[in-house]
Amino acid sequence: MARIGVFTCWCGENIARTVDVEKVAAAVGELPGVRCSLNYKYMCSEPGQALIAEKIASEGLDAVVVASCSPHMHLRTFRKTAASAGVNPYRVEMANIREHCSWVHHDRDTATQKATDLIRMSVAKVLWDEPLEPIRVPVTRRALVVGGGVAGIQAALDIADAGYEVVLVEREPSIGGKMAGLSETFPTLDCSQCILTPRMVEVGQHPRIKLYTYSEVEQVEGYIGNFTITIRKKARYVDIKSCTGCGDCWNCCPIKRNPSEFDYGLGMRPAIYMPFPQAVPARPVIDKETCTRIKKGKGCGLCEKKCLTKSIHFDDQDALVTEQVGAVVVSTGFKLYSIGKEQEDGKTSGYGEYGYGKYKDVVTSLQFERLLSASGPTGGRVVRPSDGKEPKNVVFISCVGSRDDAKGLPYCSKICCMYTAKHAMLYKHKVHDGQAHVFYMDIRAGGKNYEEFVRRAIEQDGARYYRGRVSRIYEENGKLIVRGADTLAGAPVTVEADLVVLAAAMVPAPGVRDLARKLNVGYDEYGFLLESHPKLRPVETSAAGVFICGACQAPKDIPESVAQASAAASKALIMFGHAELTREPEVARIDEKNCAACFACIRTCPYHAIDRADVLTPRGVFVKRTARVNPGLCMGCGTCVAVCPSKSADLAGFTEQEIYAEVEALV
Amino acid sequence: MTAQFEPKIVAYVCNWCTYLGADLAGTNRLEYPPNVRILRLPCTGRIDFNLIVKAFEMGADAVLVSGCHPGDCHYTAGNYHARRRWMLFRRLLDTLGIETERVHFAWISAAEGKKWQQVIGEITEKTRQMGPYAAYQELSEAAK
Amino acid sequence: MDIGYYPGCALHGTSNDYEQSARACLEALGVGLKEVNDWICCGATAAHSINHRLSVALPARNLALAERDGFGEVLAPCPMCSMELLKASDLMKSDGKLRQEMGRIVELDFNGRTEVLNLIQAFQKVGLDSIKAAVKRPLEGLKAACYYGCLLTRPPETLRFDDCERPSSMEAVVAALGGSAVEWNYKTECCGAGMTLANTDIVLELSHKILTNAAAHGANCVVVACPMCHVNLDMKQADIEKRYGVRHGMTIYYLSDLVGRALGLSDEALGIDRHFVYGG
Amino acid sequence: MTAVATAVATDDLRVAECYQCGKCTAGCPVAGRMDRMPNQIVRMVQTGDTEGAMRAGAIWECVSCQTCTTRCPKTVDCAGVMDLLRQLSAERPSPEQARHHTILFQHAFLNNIRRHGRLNELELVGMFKAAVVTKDLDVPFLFKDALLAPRMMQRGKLKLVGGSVRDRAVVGRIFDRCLRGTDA
Repeated sequence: MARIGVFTCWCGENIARTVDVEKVAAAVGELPGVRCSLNYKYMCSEPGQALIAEKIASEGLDAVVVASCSPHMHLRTFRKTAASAGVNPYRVEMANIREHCSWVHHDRDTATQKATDLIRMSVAKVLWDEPLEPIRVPVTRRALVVGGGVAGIQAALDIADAGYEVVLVEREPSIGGKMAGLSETFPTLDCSQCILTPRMVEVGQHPRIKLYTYSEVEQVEGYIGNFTITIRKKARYVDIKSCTGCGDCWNCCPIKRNPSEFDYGLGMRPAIYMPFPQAVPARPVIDKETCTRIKKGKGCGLCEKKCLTKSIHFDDQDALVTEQVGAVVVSTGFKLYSIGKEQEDGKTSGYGEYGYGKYKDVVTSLQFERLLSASGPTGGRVVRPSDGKEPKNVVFISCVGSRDDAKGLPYCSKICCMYTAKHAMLYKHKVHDGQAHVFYMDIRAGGKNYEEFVRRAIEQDGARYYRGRVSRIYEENGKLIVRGADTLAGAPVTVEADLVVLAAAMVPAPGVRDLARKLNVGYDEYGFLLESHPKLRPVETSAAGVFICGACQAPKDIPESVAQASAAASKALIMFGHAELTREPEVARIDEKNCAACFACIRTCPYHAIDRADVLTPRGVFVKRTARVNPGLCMGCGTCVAVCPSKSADLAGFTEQEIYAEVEALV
Repeated sequence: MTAQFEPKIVAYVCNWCTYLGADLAGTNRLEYPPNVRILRLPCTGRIDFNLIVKAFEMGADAVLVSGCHPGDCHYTAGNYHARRRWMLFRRLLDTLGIETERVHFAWISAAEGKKWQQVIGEITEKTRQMGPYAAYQELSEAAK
Repeated sequence: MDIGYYPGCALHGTSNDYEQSARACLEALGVGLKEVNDWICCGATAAHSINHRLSVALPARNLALAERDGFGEVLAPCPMCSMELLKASDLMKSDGKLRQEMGRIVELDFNGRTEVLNLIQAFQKVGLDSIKAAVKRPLEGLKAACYYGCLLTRPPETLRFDDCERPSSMEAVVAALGGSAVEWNYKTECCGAGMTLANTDIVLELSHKILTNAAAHGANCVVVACPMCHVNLDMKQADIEKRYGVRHGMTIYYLSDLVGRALGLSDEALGIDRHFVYGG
Repeated sequence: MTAVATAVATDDLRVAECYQCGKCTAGCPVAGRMDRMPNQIVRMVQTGDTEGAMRAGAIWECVSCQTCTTRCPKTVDCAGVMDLLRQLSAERPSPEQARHHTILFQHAFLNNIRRHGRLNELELVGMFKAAVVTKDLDVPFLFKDALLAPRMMQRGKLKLVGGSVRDRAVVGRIFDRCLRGTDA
């Protein structure tokens, strides 16, 4: 006979207010197999856990039921407690009498009855719970980092500096991400490139970082500790090993006027180009959409003729390579929500009323960064894209796309208040007789020295802040008429502007959903990747061994992205601290004797964790075919159990026997 | 008037979405009828026809199967399998004489505490109106 | 082809030149307009300012009448009317209880079988290519400021017509007629609409801004598809000029005027000669 | 409208969603003439000061152009709020509102439809102006449109007798049922 201990928690008043815990404890004490039944104010507290341990020892318990909060809250806690006192941790069950009972019912009698029922079900299950041992899997001590912006760079360098190899995959021809294109950074106004480019160079030269630029993750196989990553190296048409980055090719290219991606269309670049002067690797790439030689398959070829190292290959093709890694860090970052009429997702709609795309002098915040940047298309002079004149009145509009349910994005993009203050400030530093006008709704400047920074823009640099949105922008006699509101004065405001800068919302980088599906990582309705727990597991994901950092998780600024990147790196490093990993043993298994070898399970398994296998005698004689689970890959969903016609599949921790016992305890 | 009939409702829910949705209902103190008993499974993909029948055998008046929304399954596609299976079994249930209106299917995410509250409220109300489900028990008693 | 026709009060009153123009040009395009039997006023701004139920009931009666007459499509050339009809139709389609209640109030059932068209949509149904092919006198030299005002596109979820911030459907018609349209900034600003009598001051101010902006962008005429816009910009133009001490002299056409002219109809046939600003 | 009905209507108009960004005010063509800005009107309704909002002259300046509703980032139906306030004050007009041109006009308009089923413009103008005179308001205004009338008649734009509906009784019944505020 089992020796079960039931421990009912009051959770202070949270449970005890609605549930008569004494009565419950007395009732469940009578259940078959229950050796002792106690109640206590806080089971999760140290004395509470000590009480459990003590009873395990004194009563010789071999199974434990804790009736308290959600297992998502404390199952781990109580499993540890039980294990430390000698009970197999998988013979611990929780009855959720807080979230599912005391918090949602008011009538004391009903709640007490329901709590008793829930505990009875848990007791019935624990009677059948098998003792399980964690699964051990070897770890490949090598990490993949996807995305080479500031977060990816930080994560890669941290892991590499700790002594482990890193594979860094970047979609663009150079690492650096959005930060490489910024002018100066808030709240210190240090030059973005000055602080980032040395880190980029470090990555490029690091002996333990293998850099794949202009590449994307094609396929992910395997599981925590043992991933096989297939990487697509897109055809670059330039051999970056032999190329010296001398520049002869892009200087001779005749197709010179293509909008530069790095300058967000404000500058031009040739068909063969270096993304920006400090690019890492400092090697050009050919844009196959604009290169006449590649488009037509003949002609031109000037760059090839000029190249002394014979590094240009027009017949270059995409190539697939595979890499073995044990952990993955995703840092794919963000892009700006598209303000114009055209929307990619079909969910959001643009701001027709702001005329972006129609008026050249209505620009996005990232475009304005390029106008401010010393390395930008204007050499850091703030001018109007339309006529090159210096704008004397510049309007900055916050929350364009953000906090706008009607356009599809209800969330706050978090960084716009700060960079808009920075823009107003930097503009004033460059155009002394200019006036910055900022339309804002709330100023969100929580952060070290952030509020002081915004106040400086207002008090010292004279930015005129209006609390209100802009309804419409149109051009009249070369001026942009901005019709906004000053809700503090209670009046509409019209500003005749020379330039308008829209602080567009941050949205996840394109393609992140595909990547997330390959990695089995969850994402929210906007495509931001989901962390395991918003507070306590902020860089972990639902996929073991996959960590996230930077703006792919939520809008965030540089300091936060860097901090999170180091956190993700440390999580990978914690894994690498062991030669093997332990995994939860709640995985599927096949009764091979009984298996009819129909392989329905193989077809439904989402993790490809089941293989065909042969059952052999000890002497190696073939007996029959069977399905066999790879416990390293199995995630324990149980789909195979439901589809198995011969009932040969079962799921440890949720066996047929255990679940049926629970159902039978319903009455 | 006599005490109103209080149905027994069994909810098979997945660990990652609906269980957490029910947790959220708790955290937000969203009150709902106490008639539901939750069974936590890793995924709705695990739920087979037998489990549903078993619940009725044990005296349930209605069964709810609830997991993640399409595309949100923690295990990629378990919820699709569950849904597909349910479409198949519905006919079988009909044949067996189980009233299919007593089996409910809902997608409830971890963020939908409010939806959990609504769904439980609606199912309880509907089952109250339908009255107790004796047919199956009578059937299995007779078979003994 | 015949389609249903809901004139609304304006087209049977002050704006009967609009009716004349719409009828003449659609007829020339082979579209006959059959008036909805015994139609009543849609209630306009007054109804939804005073009583919500009334603002649904009046259009509901008209929708039901159109259905009774078996019209699959009803042209409501006045955007106020078409907006009220569409709004009531949406409300009743989404709320079965309201639909039943309205059925009792207006003594006729509504089944949502009639599609409501504005004038531009009527031209779109005919097809811009067919119109282009029928043009006899291309509108060379025409520089139109196409003016949409409020109710052709707003509220967008009710009207579901064109882009409410940057509409272009009238420009497409003008282009098909061989004319050109200017880019200007007051396409979707309000003229004061039904405030003509009640709050003339607002109308004069708003309409003055519209006329000024159209001229500033090189327009030699303004094109409208709304009786109220026409009243405010045309009939009130003399008052505007007096009030602001300017001379606008801007011809205001209904879109159907231009289509009719391009098809070879005379000004008299279209009622253009009855505009206040004419031949100036 | 009862307090509950008003609360339901306010809910339907999504007044609680408003976070006072002022985009309604920014785009309003007549905000410059209003005593209270559209965002302030919504704010007053939000905080329960419906009475105060009803007293604002702004609700009679509103031209129902829907720009506010169309551009509202929180999908608040600001134009609908204006309608609601006008409806409420039409039920219980305060002395100063009873004198307001817009409300006089709208009542005259509806009375006109009720009688004929369709608008009879000449009668409307006459009734409206008579109402204005009785209230002893702004007399010079009265003659502005009178000067237009001959020019309109000359252009065939003003008929002395308006069109009328055959089944006029049904219109009366529709008005009765709606204004009584109960079901048919």
